[in-house]
Amino acid sequence: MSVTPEKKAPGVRVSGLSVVYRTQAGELPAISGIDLDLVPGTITGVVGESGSGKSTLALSLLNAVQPPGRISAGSVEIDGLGDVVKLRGEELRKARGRHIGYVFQAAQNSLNPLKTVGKQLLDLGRSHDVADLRGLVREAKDLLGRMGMDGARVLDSHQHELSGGMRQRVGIMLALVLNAHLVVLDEPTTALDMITQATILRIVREVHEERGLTTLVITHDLGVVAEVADRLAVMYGGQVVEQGPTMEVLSAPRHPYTQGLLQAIPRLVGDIDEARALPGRPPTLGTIPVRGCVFRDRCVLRMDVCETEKPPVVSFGTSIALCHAVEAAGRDGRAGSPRAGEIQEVVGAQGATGVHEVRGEQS
Amino acid sequence: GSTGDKPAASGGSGGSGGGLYTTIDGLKPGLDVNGPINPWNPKGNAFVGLNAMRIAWSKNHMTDPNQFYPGIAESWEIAPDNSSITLHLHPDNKWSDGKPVTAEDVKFSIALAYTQGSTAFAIDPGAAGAASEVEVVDDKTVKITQDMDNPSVTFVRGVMDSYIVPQHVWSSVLTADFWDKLKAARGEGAEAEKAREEITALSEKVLAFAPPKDVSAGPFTLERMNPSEALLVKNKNFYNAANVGPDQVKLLNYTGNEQIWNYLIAGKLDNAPFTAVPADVMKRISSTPGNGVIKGYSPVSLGMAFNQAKKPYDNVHVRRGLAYLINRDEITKIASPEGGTPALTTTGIHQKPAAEWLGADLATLEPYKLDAAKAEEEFKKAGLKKDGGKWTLPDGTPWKFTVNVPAPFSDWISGAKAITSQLTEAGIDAEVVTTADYPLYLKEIAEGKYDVGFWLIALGPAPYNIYQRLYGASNGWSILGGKIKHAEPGKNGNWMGGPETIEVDGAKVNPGELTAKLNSASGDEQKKIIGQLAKAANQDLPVVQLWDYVNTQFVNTNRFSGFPENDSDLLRQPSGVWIQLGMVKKQ
Amino acid sequence: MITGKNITKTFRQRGGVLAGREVRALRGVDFAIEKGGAASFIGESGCGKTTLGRIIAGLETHDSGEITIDGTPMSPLKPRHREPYFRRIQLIHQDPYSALNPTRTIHQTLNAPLVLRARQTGRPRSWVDERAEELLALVGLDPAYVLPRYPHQLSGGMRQRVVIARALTVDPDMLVADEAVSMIDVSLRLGILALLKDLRERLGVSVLFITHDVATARYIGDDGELYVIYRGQVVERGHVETIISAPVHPYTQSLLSAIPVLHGLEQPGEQRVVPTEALDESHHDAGCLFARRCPFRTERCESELPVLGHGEGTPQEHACLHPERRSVVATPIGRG
Amino acid sequence: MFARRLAGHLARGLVMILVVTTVSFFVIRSVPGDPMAARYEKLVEQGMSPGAAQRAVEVLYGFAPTGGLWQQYVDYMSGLLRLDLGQSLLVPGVSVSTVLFSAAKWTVLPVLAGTLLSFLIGVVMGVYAAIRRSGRLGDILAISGSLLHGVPQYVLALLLGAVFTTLLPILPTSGTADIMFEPGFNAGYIGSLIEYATLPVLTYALASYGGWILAMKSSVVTVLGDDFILAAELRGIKRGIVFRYVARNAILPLFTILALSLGMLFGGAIFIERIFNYPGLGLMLIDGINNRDYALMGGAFLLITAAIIVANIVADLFYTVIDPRVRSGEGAA
Amino acid sequence: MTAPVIAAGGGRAALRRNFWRGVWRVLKRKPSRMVGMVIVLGFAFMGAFGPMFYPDPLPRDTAALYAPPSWAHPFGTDFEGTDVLSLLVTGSRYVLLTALVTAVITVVLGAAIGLFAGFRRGRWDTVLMRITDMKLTIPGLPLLLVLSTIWKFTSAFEMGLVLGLLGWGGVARAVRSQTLSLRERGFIEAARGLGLSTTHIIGRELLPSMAPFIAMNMLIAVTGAVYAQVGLFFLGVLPFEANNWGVMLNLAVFGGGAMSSPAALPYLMAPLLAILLLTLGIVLVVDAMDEIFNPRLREE
Ligand SMILES: Nc1ncnc2c1ncn2[C@@H]1O[C@H](COP(=O)(O)OP(=O)(O)OP(=O)(O)O)[C@@H](O)[C@H]1O
Ligand SMILES: Nc1ncnc2c1ncn2[C@@H]1O[C@H](COP(=O)(O)OP(=O)(O)OP(=O)(O)O)[C@@H](O)[C@H]1O
Ligand SMILES: [Mg+2]
Ligand SMILES: [Mg+2]
Repeated sequence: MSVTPEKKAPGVRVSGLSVVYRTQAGELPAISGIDLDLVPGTITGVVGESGSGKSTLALSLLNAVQPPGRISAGSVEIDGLGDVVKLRGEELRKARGRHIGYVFQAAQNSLNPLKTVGKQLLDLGRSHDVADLRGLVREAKDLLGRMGMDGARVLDSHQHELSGGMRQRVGIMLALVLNAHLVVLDEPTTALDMITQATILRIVREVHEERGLTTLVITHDLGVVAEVADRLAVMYGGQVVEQGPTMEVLSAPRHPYTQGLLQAIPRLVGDIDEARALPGRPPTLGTIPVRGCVFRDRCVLRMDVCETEKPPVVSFGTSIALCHAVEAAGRDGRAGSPRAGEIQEVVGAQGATGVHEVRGEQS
Repeated sequence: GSTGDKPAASGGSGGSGGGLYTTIDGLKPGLDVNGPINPWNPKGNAFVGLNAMRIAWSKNHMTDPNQFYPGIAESWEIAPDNSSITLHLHPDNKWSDGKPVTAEDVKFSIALAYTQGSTAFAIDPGAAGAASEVEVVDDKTVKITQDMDNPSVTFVRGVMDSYIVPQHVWSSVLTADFWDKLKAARGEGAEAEKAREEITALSEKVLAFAPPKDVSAGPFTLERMNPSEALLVKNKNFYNAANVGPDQVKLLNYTGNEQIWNYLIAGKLDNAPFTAVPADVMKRISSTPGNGVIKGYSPVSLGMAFNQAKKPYDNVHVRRGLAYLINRDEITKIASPEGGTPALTTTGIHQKPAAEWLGADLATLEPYKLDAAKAEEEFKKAGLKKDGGKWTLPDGTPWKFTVNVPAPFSDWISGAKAITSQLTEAGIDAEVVTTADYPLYLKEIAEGKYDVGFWLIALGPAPYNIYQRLYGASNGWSILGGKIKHAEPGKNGNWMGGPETIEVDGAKVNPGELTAKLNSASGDEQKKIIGQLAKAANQDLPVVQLWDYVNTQFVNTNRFSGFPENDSDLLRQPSGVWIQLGMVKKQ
Repeated sequence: MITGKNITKTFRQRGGVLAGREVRALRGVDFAIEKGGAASFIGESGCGKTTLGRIIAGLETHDSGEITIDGTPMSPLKPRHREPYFRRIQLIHQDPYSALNPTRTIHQTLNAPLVLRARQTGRPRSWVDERAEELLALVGLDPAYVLPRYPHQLSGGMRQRVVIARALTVDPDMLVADEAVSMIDVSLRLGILALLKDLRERLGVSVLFITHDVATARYIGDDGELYVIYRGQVVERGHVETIISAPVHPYTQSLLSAIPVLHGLEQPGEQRVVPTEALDESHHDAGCLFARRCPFRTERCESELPVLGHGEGTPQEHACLHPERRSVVATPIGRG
Repeated sequence: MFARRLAGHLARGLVMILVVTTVSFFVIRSVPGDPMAARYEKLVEQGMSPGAAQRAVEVLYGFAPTGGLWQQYVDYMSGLLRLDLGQSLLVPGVSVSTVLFSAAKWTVLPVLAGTLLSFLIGVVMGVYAAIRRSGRLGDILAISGSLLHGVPQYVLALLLGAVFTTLLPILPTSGTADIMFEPGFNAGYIGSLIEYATLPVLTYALASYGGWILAMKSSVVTVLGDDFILAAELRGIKRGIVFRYVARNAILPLFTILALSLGMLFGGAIFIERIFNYPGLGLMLIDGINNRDYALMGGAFLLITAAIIVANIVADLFYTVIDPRVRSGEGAA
Repeated sequence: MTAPVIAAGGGRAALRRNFWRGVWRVLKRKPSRMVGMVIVLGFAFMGAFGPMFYPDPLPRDTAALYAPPSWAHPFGTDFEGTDVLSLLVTGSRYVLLTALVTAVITVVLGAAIGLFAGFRRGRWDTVLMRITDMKLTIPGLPLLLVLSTIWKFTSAFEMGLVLGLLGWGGVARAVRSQTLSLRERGFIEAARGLGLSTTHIIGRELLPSMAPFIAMNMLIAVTGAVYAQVGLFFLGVLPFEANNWGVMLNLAVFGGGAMSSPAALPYLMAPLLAILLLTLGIVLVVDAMDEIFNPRLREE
């Protein structure tokens, strides 16, 4: 195991990925037909509300969707590994950890409470047939040190002796210590406070660059993505409704959901009256529309076609959005996309006051 | 696949090759590893006939209590007036450690018996049948004299029943001045009182004494034991060792009858004393090869006793009515098919000795054959009324018949249940009431908290013992310093509450006094008294006799032979006695 | 009007292995909230915000200091007599999932306090149902839909609204919202914040808002006051907008710097402050509580405990020995 | 920390023992019935003359406690201070502690064996039931577990007894060992011990097996749902190691129950001992009650109670030692 | 969302209807629960009405003691020639009634003490829990054995009372810890903050949340009580009642030799099977408890 990481960030191509969960009402899709490319060496951020399928997507990258769920269609091609969906047994196990590092949503609880971090590190090494366990420990201490912690002390600690932020960093260390170059972080900062969140995000960014990784960060907080990600994918109801370079998507959101989301984020500066919540509520497994656009129930730009037709992929340079309205706007020759302001105008035109708007939530 | 024959193969210790005799100590439900090897200790590991020796073994004659087989004593002479007995020990009998058994050992053991207050060796002055002097005549001869101020016909039996232990093992228990103290205790006054107290205080010490190892003059010594079994090996120094069949004896522990049944079905026991056995189990036992049954007399009967202080049982007609109404054949069949014979009548005596004691008179007594019409007649005489098929008391309240039995005695419960079923069918509202255990049962009936309850009677062979159950303490009569006293019903343990005098053949008799007299009366006088008492019991019915127990013993002749015959007078002695007398032979 | 003077609270572990360990959750906090006013408490995890909120709502007792409600000091009163005062301060839980009884329908949940209320005020039974519908409408829910349902049949946002409606059943003077939006979906957060603001404006309910996200504090009302708490001590206090635009305490600055920047829409503040160490509550220093983590600490900070007060030239109060305005807040691109 | 905890436990345990002893003392003394009367009746039935039986029984009075109830209590308690439980009436002249300990041996060994056996099998099957919980087999395991857990011991004992003594009589149903074997460490004796203990042990194992399988199943299900297991899998940890993670975490709470149930074992086998006539504490207690041997009853209560208290303490301290969360204090918060 | 809108006011009856419909759904979900329910209801029916089908006293046939099973006597006859099945049925009333009384007392007492301790906390809690600990430390069966010599449990209610008084400890302990954890839940705190009465909080908020737990304990207490009393009767320390299941066991084993000869085996098996079946029924029903009382699981 080489201590100096080679730069060999893999590319990842998710195509047509669908995941279904078996429920009382039969198998329902949590993700349907997602296409997503992770560019080698970049950080991709996935945002979406609770239940939009983010964790499911993240687990799919490791072919680790838990029963009663299963990947029903599609493929996840990872450079150097091939289609992960087809991997089985030992192959799959070896891929996890060594090639793909995963940082858990609730990193707080991602460590065995009965074992010290160091012992779990050794378990990890043994599982992946690392010959030089000392080297592994050295590497781990090194990583921890770079994340601002006393490596020796941390390796000697049990989970409960570490604070939330520390555990999260240990999680990152364990994901990276085997020199994985694809790292998936599922909500790495949820339940942490602002300062710790900022620290973790900084570390993610630094480690990413230092080690030359391909990173996927999953979060429900647009701010987090904006802070760390190069590219951004917005998920809604099991679909990626918009994706593109972060700067681009944020400064010129095209999908009405992205626009609404951006507007709904409380900001430190600016007119507070400009911000408002999205009407309605996010769909759950049972309420995701099967046909047409998943967002249409909450969409201010809804058209008849949204009820029946899957939204088309509209691309703008390196970004794409899945929306009938955007497509229509493009066809109408409007420049690129409706700007945020314009959408606001539409909303305003519908005369939504705060109260009425929220009342719409139960529709 | 039982363990019965395995040990011989896999080799225990002791002289293997000789027979292993397996039995149960019927006198001691529950072996206890903690018990000392001490015959006076109720849980002591001294087993009668095996490693606990008595002077002689009672024959349990039906009418004469003073017939014996030799034990420690080879022979004896009883003075014609019962005033003394001279014992002659076996000349070459030795303790298992090789020391000879001497007259001093006997005297010493008698001293120990004094502390335990055994019948013949009571220290309280005036006790009936107590010894007044113990005299070592020579090394092998002892003479014991009865205090004739208050003689008893069972004096000899009391002497013979004494356990003999080696003085050289037990010497530490008694001080040298014991006999002086005893003499002092015989007197009157404070000094005597103090001496008596000192002797009584010794009783605990004697009872608790635990010899480090078994030194016995019996045919066996205790080798080892565990909570469920005890192993005894042959005592080579026993005077009759040559004729002792088995080399080893295994005693099996039991806490419930069902264990004995299982042992018997498995053919594990060479001998088992009497236990109640259900008919089907009996069938299975009999089908085991080699198993056989010897039946003999067992001087016990089961009576249904009335609390005569309670209405309507104070009325003799009610009691008689019930006697007519209860189908004793059926009850015996249900409750004790193997261990009992239905009582032919109620005399207070077991049927067999009754025939001996009463002769032709027995036939003149009322047999109380099942007869519903007579029962009705008697009930009517008592003023009971039948109302819509149900009997009510004279005052019109319903008659609720409850019969008490202790819960652990399942044959009694079955019997009681059968009685209530019969009575219910006859229109009496009847119910069984059980009491959690025997001590509680005894306490409750003693306190009069019952209407009708089960009670063992006819405990022979001594005639006093027989009637003591009907006309003794439980019915108000007690002997204090040779004087007979009667307590009111409900007082001083009088729970039967019968009348103090009963009219028999036109004459008033006091059954308590008559019973007490049995202690010292002899010969014809005894016969006469017993005739009177039997009549009294038959007419007055303080109890309804339900069944007479049968001494049903089990033997297995696969390994040993020479067991007593049916009705043998040895049947009430444990098989250790049979063995030491040289009867039991290896097959 | 509720004021607190020098409120302290120390948790002592009883029994167990931790027996004897102390946590100083509050170290002499002063506050004052006007009728109809708004105040926000911000701070890192574990710095005592919830504790303070619960003390204010009467759900926890404090060790020393005095809370005065509408001019009546609470400490001389027996617990029984304090209740009516505290009843008028209602706590909105962070977690709308556990705040509603899963075995009771919303109708039942709202009815119970309303029936009590009707009894107290002598209103007829019929008022109860009317009022329930009125309150639900007030929080922006459709009564016909919501009333017969169990909590699990509602979304997080709806649940939080029900919780607020329930708090309103007793006509409170003040709502204490402890991280009331942190568990609500992003797209709905603003709705709840707007509702709280709306309630302030329409019903005159004052709102005490507890959060670790400074940005949300603005949305309760622009006239609100902001209390920055660190390890049980208020380190900066003032008008929300003032503190956001001109924080002087390095801790406040750290908090504000930590807010993610929407790259593309905003540019980061130039002087972002990052604490040098992580929070360690067990540490006891004589001086400034923040000194260990402060990038600007001097020797003085380690020995001298600064107290909250008006420094020269700052409109807000602060507890820093070296107050200095830093521009840490991201600014929208194009506005400067 | 540990020492302080231990001291606290011991103090509380002593108070508990004091109270329980007091309560049981008065309850026991209020049991009606005269032990002497019962013994007298027995002797008479055995053919002893009434007078002799009377005197023989009187000797036993020397072993019965004397004085008023209060005096007896004071005597008893002061005896306890000297660890003297008094004299047995059942086996006069033998101290209660001797009787107790010789009986306890026969309860502890088989019940311990039964518990451990069922613990091992139950834990393994529990893991299996948890892994297969959605399948038919898991259902069957769980329901059979609940059933065995729910069915009283005596039902199992009677069923086993009926099978192994009536239908195919291959196992002994009473006693501890064949006396023909010299006690000691030899194959014959040990084989005999095992043979005799089979039915009690089997019954006890069956009766407690259900509890273990249920407890282990739910514990494993809980742990399987814990994030760290998934996290370990996602790190590519070997199945064997993950299984160890699950097992260790799941079994931890069971050790507490194990310790507690070992504490209960002293009082736990009355039915089994009665049905199989195994001479342990239960049978001894029944004997004690039937013979109104107050000292013996009191001693048995004390022993049983003390065992439970000690087990509680051990369980707690054990937890402190093996669970790092409690060890350093966080879990107790 | 197109769920039917239920009128807010008149919802009570509808709620109840919904509840039963939910229960039905829960039972239907697994056939085993149905079986369990049928068994439990069957026993309840047997206890309530069974004795009415038989004459009192039960007929006996002294010519057929311990008769083997036959069409006339599916479980054979007892020592007296009475049909074992009829004994079993007529005896179920006492057994089940005692069990019910015990269960009610156990649960009511246990829940009350647990709730009180958990809700009040502080000194009351300490005192009550010390008492509970003490209670749990005193070995139950030995104590019962001793008590049975002191007290004759003649009626089902007395028996139930004693068993209940001895049995509440575990429930109290568990209810207390549940209460403590529920207490920290937002909705209880909110209810207190709203000034709702303690009765309301305990009766309407806490208890329903613990309903599945309490119901489960109740069922378990039922089985426990059946076992305890049958066991005591089996050991023979309680009053005799020919048709009591425990007495049947006792007589079969110690009187009839069921463990020695197959003749009395049916007599032994009948009560054993009854107990097994009852246990099975209760186990299967307990499995459904959680879902029955949890509206979320009920409706899924
Ligand atoms: N085990 C499961 N069984 C049934 N449905 C599931 C399961 N796990 C997830 N789902 C459903 O799949 C959908 C996507 O879930 P997922 O966990 O991927 O969402 P998420 O975006 O990560 O949400 P969150 O922000 O809450 O973590 C949700 O509607 C969820 O209800
Ligand atoms: N009941 C309690 N017992 C002991 N310590 C407590 C208790 N409640 C709170 N604390 C401690 O008091 C301190 C302040 O806690 P508090 O919950 O008020 O913080 P907070 O600011 O609300 O944090 P968060 O942002 O995590 O909610 C913490 O260290 C906490 O551990
Ligand atoms: Mg997720
Ligand atoms: Mg908080």
